[in-house]
Amino acid sequence: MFGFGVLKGMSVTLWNFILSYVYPKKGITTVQYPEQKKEVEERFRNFPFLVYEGAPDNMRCVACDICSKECPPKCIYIIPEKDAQGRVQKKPATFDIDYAICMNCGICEEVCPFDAIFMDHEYELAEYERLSSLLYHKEDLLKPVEHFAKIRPTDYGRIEATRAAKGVKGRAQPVAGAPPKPAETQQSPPATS
Amino acid sequence: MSDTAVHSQEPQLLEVSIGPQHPSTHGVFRMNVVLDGETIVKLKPVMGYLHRNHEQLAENMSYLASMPYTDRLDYICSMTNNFAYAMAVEKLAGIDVPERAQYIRVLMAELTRLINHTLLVGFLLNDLGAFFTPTLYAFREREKILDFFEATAGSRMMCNYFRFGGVKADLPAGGMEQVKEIVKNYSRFLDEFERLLTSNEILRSRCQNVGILSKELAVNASITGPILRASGVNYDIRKVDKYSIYDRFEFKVPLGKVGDVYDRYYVRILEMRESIKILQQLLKQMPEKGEILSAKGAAAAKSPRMWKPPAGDAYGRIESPKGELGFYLVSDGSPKPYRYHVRPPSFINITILEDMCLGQKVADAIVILGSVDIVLGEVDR
Amino acid sequence: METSESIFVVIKKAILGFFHGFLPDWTVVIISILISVTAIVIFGPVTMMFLTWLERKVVGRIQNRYGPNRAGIFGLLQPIADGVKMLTKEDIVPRAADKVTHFLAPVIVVIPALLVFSVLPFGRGMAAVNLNVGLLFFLAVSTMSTIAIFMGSWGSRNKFSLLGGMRAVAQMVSYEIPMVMSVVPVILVTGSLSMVSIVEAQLGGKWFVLTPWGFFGAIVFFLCGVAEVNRTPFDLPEGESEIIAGFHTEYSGMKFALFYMAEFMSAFAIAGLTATLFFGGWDGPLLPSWLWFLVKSYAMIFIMIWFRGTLPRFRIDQLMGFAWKLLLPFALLNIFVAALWQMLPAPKNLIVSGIAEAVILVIVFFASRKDSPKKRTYVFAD
Amino acid sequence: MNVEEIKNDLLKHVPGLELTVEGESFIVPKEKLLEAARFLKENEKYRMDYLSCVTGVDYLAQAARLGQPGQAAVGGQSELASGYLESVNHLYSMEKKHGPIVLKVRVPRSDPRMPSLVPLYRGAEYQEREAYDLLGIIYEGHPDLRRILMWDEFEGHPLRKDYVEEDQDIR
Repeated sequence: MFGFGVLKGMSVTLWNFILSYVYPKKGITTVQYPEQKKEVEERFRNFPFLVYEGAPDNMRCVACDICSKECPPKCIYIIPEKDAQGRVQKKPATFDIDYAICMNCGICEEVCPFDAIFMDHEYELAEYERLSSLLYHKEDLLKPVEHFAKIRPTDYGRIEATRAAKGVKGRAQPVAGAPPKPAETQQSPPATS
Repeated sequence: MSDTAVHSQEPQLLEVSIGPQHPSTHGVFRMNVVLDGETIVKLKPVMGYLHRNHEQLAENMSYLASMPYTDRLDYICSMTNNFAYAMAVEKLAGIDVPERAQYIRVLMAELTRLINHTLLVGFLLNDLGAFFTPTLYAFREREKILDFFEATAGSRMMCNYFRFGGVKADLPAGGMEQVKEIVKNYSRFLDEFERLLTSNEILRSRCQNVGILSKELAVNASITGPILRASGVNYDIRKVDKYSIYDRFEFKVPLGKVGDVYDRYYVRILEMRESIKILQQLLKQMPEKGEILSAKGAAAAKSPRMWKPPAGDAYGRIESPKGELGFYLVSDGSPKPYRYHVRPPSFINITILEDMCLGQKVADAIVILGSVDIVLGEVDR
Repeated sequence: METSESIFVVIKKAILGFFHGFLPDWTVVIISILISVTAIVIFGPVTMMFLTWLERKVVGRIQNRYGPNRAGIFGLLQPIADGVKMLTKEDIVPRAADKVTHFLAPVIVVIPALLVFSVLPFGRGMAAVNLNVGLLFFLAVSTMSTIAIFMGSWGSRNKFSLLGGMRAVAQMVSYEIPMVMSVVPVILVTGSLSMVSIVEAQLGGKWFVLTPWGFFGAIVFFLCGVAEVNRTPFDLPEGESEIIAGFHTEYSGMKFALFYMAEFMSAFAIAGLTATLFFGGWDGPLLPSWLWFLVKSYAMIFIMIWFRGTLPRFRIDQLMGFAWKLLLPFALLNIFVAALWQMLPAPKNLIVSGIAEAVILVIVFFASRKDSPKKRTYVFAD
Repeated sequence: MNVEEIKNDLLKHVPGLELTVEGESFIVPKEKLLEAARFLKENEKYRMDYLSCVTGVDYLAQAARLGQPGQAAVGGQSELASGYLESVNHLYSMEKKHGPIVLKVRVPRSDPRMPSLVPLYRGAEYQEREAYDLLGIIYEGHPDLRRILMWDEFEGHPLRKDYVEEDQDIR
């Protein structure tokens, strides 16, 4: 008979209607966003950031350009730092990521041999400007390694263990001698200003 | 309309362009339809509004770098897209996949099938005119699976999870429990879904005997996936090719008899139930620990730009939720694929859209399109 | 109790008494009319605003979400926010549109929707006009919205609008017939076309819905009413998944809001009429009469929203078939059953008409078996 | 069903067929493509009723240098020496559930015409249109050979290896 199937379907919707009042835990599935926030999973990845240890100066990145070349949409732009003699230093002078282009694939993190770039948990990045505001520079990208330890403790533990096994301590120490000093002098003006 | 047309005795045809901005063309798809009253006398699909030359992009970057782009083909089933691409590359380079990784892959693929079919049924009902209720129930259940994807792969939709020779990461702590919970509750949800829909007379009368696709035409037009099986052709690549470890699971291939929209709807429901069976067996069989990425694959994943598969060509295909998803790769021994071609199921499945729609009403055309299950990311690439 | 029962009547009497003190009699009559008109003109839009909120809320709850809950407590101010948005939106008229028709359609569509409220008895002695042909007036006026809808669809010069308009005319004209036929038993039994006397005939719990003919008559009437006001599952004229928005595709801003308003007001009118004709109108114990009327009307409205939250849409041929093949024969036979009920003495009539109704159901069931969808079996291959 | 067997059957049943076997795929001359496909489709033993994947590949002349499998055939057909377009068809059987048989056709880049498989397989319709659109292979006998993904006014074929992007100089 025409109608029983309709009634059966209507019983389902009525059940859900009632359930939403008497047992909202099951009956309501939405999250009231700005007030409530769903906890992101540890592996959640959204936009890369650079890691430093201690001071922002002491970043792990050595400007090897691997991530920039592997990045599928090519959103990373690196210029290594040069000292007074024009020799290339193991440190980026410019490290820009265009968040407007980045597609959160996480390949930069996977290919980085120095554990210097990781995916963040940041997802509230609304901006008025499409081009300039979403172009993140080195200063915006740098975050302490503690931040990484906080958002992804498991990965942090694993990576630190392999790093310790390999005997890497912080950033690869510059060769003793001339290079560190010009690098420091070069870095100091922006630090004071 | 000109005055002469008004007074002529000829049947007056109305030419309507449905799409690209239309609520139910599932994206930016367009159908140029000629109507006699409400009956369709001609229908020409127009596509390409979302074309981004995926194939050429892939030919200009390393093999691995295309992996995140495959997520964006059929953005509902990124896991199966990854699966097909990984299969093709493994075939090309001869990479083996470790046992546990195989299980994880099948787990992901079947969960994706659940997502896709649930969502499709929801969207189909939207096309039928239901006010989002089935869609939102579908979303409700999908969220749970997406949570699991997020915990495992790091992203909800654009998973980028498969690697050549395995998967990116092992299941997280508590991941197995999460899947068990999903699998346990899913058939209960399907029961609820069916109570809401299957016996509904409006749905039945709207869907039955609408858009019939004959067995012969379906085979001849290279239709694959649930649409083909709804027409009664027993062809499931999981059974035919027995790729990955599908030969270890007991499951059936549901077949329709008429090949109309209703069969396509119901075959999908039945397929979901079979998927749940696969998942249940899988959870029992899955090894507790094991490698997830073979050594050869790990080398490819660590420095993709240096990794060079041997010259040759390979065609890898899987049964994606929408049909046969294949990747045809030609390598010239360089780190970039010389030719990279996607055989997208939804693109080929709309070949016969006109044949199915002729003589039906406008409303039916929408429903037929909905039942074919296209995703424009995949059609246009 | 007494005061709450007749609070609106008392207020009106007080106002009239105030003016009666210093104004001539004929002005008092005009003021009396104006008070009724004002009440309806306020009641209509306010109901519509409340209904938009209620619909979104109920559908939201059906779909496991909250619905509007940001503007004001429980989102009650949401309709006002929507109204402000509508008013400030750009009014777009297609270049090729018939400007006059395009402008007039939304204006005209609201008029019948408001007019029908005048004959609805909202409570004891609370019908704005006690027309002796009230029911006929209601049915006649509510049909007028068809013209406005077709004007809108034709004037927009849009193919989707045209399709929607054609659907609307076909649907509304077809459903008019079973609707009127399903009302005939009520007229037959009460012997009056006046809404007030129809309600009075049901006083004391003798609601028509509790009789065999009234039960099925109410179902037929309600379904036809839902189709008349273009709501799911009969919302083909504006079936958004097929023809975008149907007849109001090309309307924006306040003009669109007027269409929307008309739709919701008619929905309420149909709900109120169903309550009046079959559910005893304002009759009921304890609560004041107007509250009873509102409770019953909102129960009907809830069913409409519930439909919307559950059901997919018919196809145009099935819609027509439903009206002509199922509802119309059913409504016609129902007249016969009502006649049986009226002619036979009290205890016998219940049994006889009950049996007659059951026979009709069986006939309709077998007659519709051919058209009704079948169960299917599926093969499971290896 | 191995390569040798298919080769022998094809040579036996399609008269005048010049067949080159390359790995798992068969390279047939364009004149004989339809015949070979019809044989494979209608023969009781094969019943290749399902054309899965149709696509094209553009081999520039220098591409052969990198150890391309196509090198051998180029030697045979002199007009292909300066690069060629290849159409790749993967045939499966839904009835017998076997496959694939890969049929390849090579045509010179200067005159990329080859017969369409649409008369035999409806499924080739959109895929051939796509190959025409992106690679410029002209399928003769196709009922409706128009651009499908690019817009009608578009010039050039983007998947050809010598296609120059309009904005290539802009970084």
